[in-house]
Amino acid sequence: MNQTLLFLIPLLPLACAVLNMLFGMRLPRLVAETLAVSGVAASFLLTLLFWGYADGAGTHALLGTWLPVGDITIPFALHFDALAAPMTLMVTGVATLIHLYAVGYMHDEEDYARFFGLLNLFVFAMLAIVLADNLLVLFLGWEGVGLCSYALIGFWYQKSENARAGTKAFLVTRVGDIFLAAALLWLFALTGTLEIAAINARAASFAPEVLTALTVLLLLGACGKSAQLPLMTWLADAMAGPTPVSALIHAATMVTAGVYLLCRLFPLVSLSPDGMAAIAVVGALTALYAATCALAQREIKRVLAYSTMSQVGYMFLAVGAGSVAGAMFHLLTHAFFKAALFMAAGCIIHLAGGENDILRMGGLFKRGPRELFWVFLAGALCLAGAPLTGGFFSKDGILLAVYTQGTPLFLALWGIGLLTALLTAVYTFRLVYLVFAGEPRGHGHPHDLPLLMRRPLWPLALLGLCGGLLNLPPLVGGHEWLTHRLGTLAGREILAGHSIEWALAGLATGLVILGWGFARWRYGQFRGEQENRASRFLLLGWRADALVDLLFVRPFTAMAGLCAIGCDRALVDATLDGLARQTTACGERLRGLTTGRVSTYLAGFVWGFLIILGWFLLALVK
Amino acid sequence: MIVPFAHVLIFAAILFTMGLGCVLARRNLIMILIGVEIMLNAAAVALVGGSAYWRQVDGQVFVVFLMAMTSAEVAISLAMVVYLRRRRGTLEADRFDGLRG
Amino acid sequence: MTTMATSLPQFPWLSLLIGLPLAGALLCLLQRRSAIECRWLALVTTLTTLMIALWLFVTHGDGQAGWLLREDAAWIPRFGIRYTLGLDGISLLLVLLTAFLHTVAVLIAWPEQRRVPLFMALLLILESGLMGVFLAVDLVLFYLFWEAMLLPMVFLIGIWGEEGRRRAAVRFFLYTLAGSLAMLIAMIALYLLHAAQSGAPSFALADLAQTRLTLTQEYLLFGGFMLAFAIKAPLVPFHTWQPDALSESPAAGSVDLTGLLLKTGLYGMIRFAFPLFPNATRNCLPFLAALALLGLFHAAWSAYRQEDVKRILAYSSISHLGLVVLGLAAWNATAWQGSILLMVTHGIVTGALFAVVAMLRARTGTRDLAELGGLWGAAPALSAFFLLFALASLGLPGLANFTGEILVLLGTFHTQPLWALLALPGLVFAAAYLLRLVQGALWGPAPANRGAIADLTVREWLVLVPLALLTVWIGLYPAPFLAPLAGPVQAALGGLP
Amino acid sequence: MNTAPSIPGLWCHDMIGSVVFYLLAAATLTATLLCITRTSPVHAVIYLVHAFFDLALIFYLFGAPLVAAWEMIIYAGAIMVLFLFIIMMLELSPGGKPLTVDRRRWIPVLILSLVTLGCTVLLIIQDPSSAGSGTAYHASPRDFGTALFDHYALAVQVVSFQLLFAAVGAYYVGKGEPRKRGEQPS
Repeated sequence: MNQTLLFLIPLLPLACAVLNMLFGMRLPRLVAETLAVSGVAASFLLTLLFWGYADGAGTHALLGTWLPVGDITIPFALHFDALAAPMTLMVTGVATLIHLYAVGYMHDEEDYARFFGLLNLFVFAMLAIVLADNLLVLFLGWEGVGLCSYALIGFWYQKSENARAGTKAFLVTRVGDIFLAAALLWLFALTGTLEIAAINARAASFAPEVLTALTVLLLLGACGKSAQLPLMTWLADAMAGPTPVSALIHAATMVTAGVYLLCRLFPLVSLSPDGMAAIAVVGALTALYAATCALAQREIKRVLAYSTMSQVGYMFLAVGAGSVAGAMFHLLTHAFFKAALFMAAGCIIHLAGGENDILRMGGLFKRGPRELFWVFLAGALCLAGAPLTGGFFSKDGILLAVYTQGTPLFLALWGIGLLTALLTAVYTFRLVYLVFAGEPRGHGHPHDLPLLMRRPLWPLALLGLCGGLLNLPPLVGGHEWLTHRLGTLAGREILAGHSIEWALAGLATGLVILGWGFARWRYGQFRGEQENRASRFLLLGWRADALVDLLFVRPFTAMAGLCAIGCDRALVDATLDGLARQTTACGERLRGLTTGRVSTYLAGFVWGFLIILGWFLLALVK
Repeated sequence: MIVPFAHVLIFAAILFTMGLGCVLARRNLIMILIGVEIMLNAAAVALVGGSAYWRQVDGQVFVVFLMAMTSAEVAISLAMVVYLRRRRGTLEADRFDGLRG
Repeated sequence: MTTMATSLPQFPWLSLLIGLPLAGALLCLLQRRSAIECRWLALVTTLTTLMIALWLFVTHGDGQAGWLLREDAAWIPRFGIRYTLGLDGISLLLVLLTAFLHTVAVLIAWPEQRRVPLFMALLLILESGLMGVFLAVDLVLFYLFWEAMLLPMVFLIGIWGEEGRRRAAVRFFLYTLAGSLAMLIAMIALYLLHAAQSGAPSFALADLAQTRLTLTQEYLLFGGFMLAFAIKAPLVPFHTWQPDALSESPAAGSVDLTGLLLKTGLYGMIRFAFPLFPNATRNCLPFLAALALLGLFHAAWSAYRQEDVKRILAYSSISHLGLVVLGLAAWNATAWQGSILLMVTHGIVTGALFAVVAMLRARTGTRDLAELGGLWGAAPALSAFFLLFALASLGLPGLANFTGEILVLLGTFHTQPLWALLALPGLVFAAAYLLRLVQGALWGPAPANRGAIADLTVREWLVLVPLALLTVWIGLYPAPFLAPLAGPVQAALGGLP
Repeated sequence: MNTAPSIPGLWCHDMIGSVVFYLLAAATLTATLLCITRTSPVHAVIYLVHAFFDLALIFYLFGAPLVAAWEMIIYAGAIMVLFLFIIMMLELSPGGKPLTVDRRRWIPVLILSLVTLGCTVLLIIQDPSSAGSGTAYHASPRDFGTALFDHYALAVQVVSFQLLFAAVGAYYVGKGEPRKRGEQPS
């Protein structure tokens, strides 16, 4: 087979997106939906078909030139390797299921063509990030997912808050993007190429300070997309979008793009110990921050959003600890169970009649479809890291990798990771209890869910539960398939004695049980939620929005006012108007000379004549 | 030449000055026009004198052109005087200040 | 440079590019009865011009340095003034843009009802003047066209503009005239200096570039030229005419003004100011970059504060051109290619945005952002185009502006990393004001008192589809548009530090 | 030709010519002075006509008989009469007063007239064209015509056009304001 056919993987969703955007509203609804789903499903099948291409060093595919920069031409090129292949498979697979779910979820939506068009476009952009051979194509995808995220968060644009949330997401992520762009410019200036493999190969020759600076720039770029500190404020608001969007973009794929970027450039990043430490610190702090916030949230999707942020923080921590395999492992399992959780949450909201507030839910175990409970529970167990689930193994791997680093900093981070694990168990089971236990507190009328909203949950929940098989540690008889698959890309090898591994696994299990016990004690019976200052602080995400508003938005607006009104109108325009007024005043004074009478002009004429005459006389005398 | 050329020029200059004085001092449009006529004649004197001095006929030819021009000018300006008298009822030059800025 | 003239007498394509619109304008004026005939006449004229420009682009766009086509004839030999036209890769792109945008402008102006023949004639005269500016190599000829394109624009604003048109037109006129007078003085001074040195008076660019000047003289003359170009571009302290003019002019005029007239200033820098005064240029580059950055941010901030949709776009225009100037100041082949490409794409994208806003205004009767909103529900196609061009304008990869911007940044970073890093936040700022615009116009609830809004008509599709196609095309495959620049840019940079 | 003769022309040897010139010049200046000081435009015009008579004599004295004739015919005859017409038509003179014979007012007129008359007689007796030996400059009508219509033919054409325009312009200005339609004739 021709390797250029690899381009079909991203281009099929793109083609379907374009078709849907242009003609979607004129096609029968079923055709538009089929087009959207089949485009993504086809790329999933193609990924399976091309799986072999990822062996060894992977396969390059060149479509054509894009941008000639001097003598160098930056092409549209793909690189399908061991890192990209599982990611591609995950993106297309999860996306296919979410598309199916979306067909059911958006059943009553009038503007379906725009929705599916954008969703397909998102898949294309995400695949561009995943498969990019050079940073510019990656940047194309990077901005593309931002755009789709923007447009889909604000999908229900009639409500201004939704559109505003989209704008916020776009702007905050774009702040991250400029750091990525800076890194891109710098790398191009250093190496004269943007090809990722070439950059990784030459990274060793950079000065240490340059490496650290580049790593920090890349980290900040990744933070924007992955909603890590300090660019995390947009993710919770992004839940304004339709639930399939939250599941696909803000849980499974786009928010992990930052992790993927760091993994892609890991050979470069890993050369800078300071940079690695920074990544780990950012990851750990975000994990803790988001977990605390999740404790106090009242909207089901916001709880999940903060949990996503927290889990992505774990992935950053893994990268910082040098374990690409651990990060990718958690990325994959997280994608599965978080997508399942979000889709189940969508069903729950649907059943509750559009009610978002978990304090007004409850009793769904008795009255809702039992199927939903099991799926949600499966997702929750994975999220909490209950033993033997996918989330358990992947999170455990990360904590092990951090612990084995051994430095005081990493030990502290490991402590934060453990604390976060405990908090995760607490808020996850809080969610489960509040939603499912007890008696109904809302006005939802239980009814049947469309088949398409129920069926896609199962494979994801199962994948989440069994995700551990992907990278089962030798401790329990596994072969670490993913680590072997990644080969040289897997990052640092983790060496730890069995006793330590057992001890850590036991500790993790203990924390989960502790968290579950606390949640059961506190939320087993609904006792209402009294609001105090601390919970309010956490509900507002540590008042980060207010801080950003104070530090950035207000100065920006003030500066805008200064420029538009202070400078342009008061300074430049006023100066010019003043000049014009002075000129007019001069003219007013001079107009007194023109009396309009012949005699005045004649007198002037004679005086002028006399002056000229006098001048001649003077010249004559000289 | 019967007299020194300078005397002719002085004569023309005095005449011219008189015309100029008339133009400047008088406010009646007719008198201003008369002043202009005097000035033109002063020029004619200088031209004829020059013609005699250099023994060239050209000076006299120019006097003829000057006369033709004068008649054109007088024709127009007198027509305007009539027009203004009809429109404004006065010939005081200072009453006409349509050009005032 | 002067020896590049081809030996065989060629068909005067360049004169045709200038003459054809002028002839069309005369025909429009001569037959003033039927507005419809005038529209078609203008359309046919602009389309023919576009065909010629396209043909030149296809046959000559291979990146050769030097003049691709040249016409030369004696004009006023006593002062060494010649009728010299020259086409190189840079002017080729701008000529193509001129021809293209004027075709679009005629289509945009199609529903104009007041004094159609005069409107079309002015539009065509403007095209002729712009062609002349982009083609003239003799300084006097350049100045002639430079002024010739000013007047039609003033009348377009002053007669067909919106409420504040008189003030805007007068401001535009005075500002640009002040600039061009400075240029005229500098031009004559340079001419006299050159004539005194060589004894052979000449206004030819190549001859004047040989003049030996002291540094002080260079600074003064460079300042004279740059004042004219900076006002036209506009660079920041001289920019306040532009939001007024852009927001008050009729739709076709806005497209022309932002797409082309502003480019003449930048083109003037590239073609005349830099090569004539190399030493002054070299010393002034940091200053120029500072002005460019100042403009980039100042305009972005100002745009964020505007309530008038057209003024937002006007300020965005200034902001983008700041980046163009930054690329020029970086003095690097990549950055220059990016700058020139950005000039072209900015013309297309911002022109398209102005066209869309004009359509919006025709439907809603307002330009006030607060009174707009919820457009997507009423007119999805129009809104989609709005969104597309807004995204292109904020530099989304895969759309036109990004290619230029990234080239500018790559090139600038290569020579002046700090400047490029300082310019980067501009990307966020651009997103801030453009998304505010999109948010206000497309999203949110529709105003209660607004009636039904029709979606695009066939004519409007005809206007927007070519613009959108070009936007995507340049975004994905800019090579054909970069190719003609390679040679000339190298040559232009070669003469200097 | 263009070298100025060092000795004044022939006519001066008998001094009569120069005396006549100074006399006429004095008369001209006096008449002009009287002209510009009159309050009545009619008187002013009459004094000016007198001054033109003297000027014509001076022209004759300078060997320009044709110009002298035209001075009389065009200036004194046509233009000044036109002035008079207009003055009278517009009733500009302070009229209405009975014509009282003020003797003193006749004195300058008489003196001027006598001077002019005397000079005229002198000139008739001493014809400058016949008297001298021919070295004095004298432009015959033939010379004059040749110069005018040969060398200055184009200028003549231009001037004639100018006269035509002036005539048209005077007609246009003088015919008064076109009455607007529907307006009552005043």
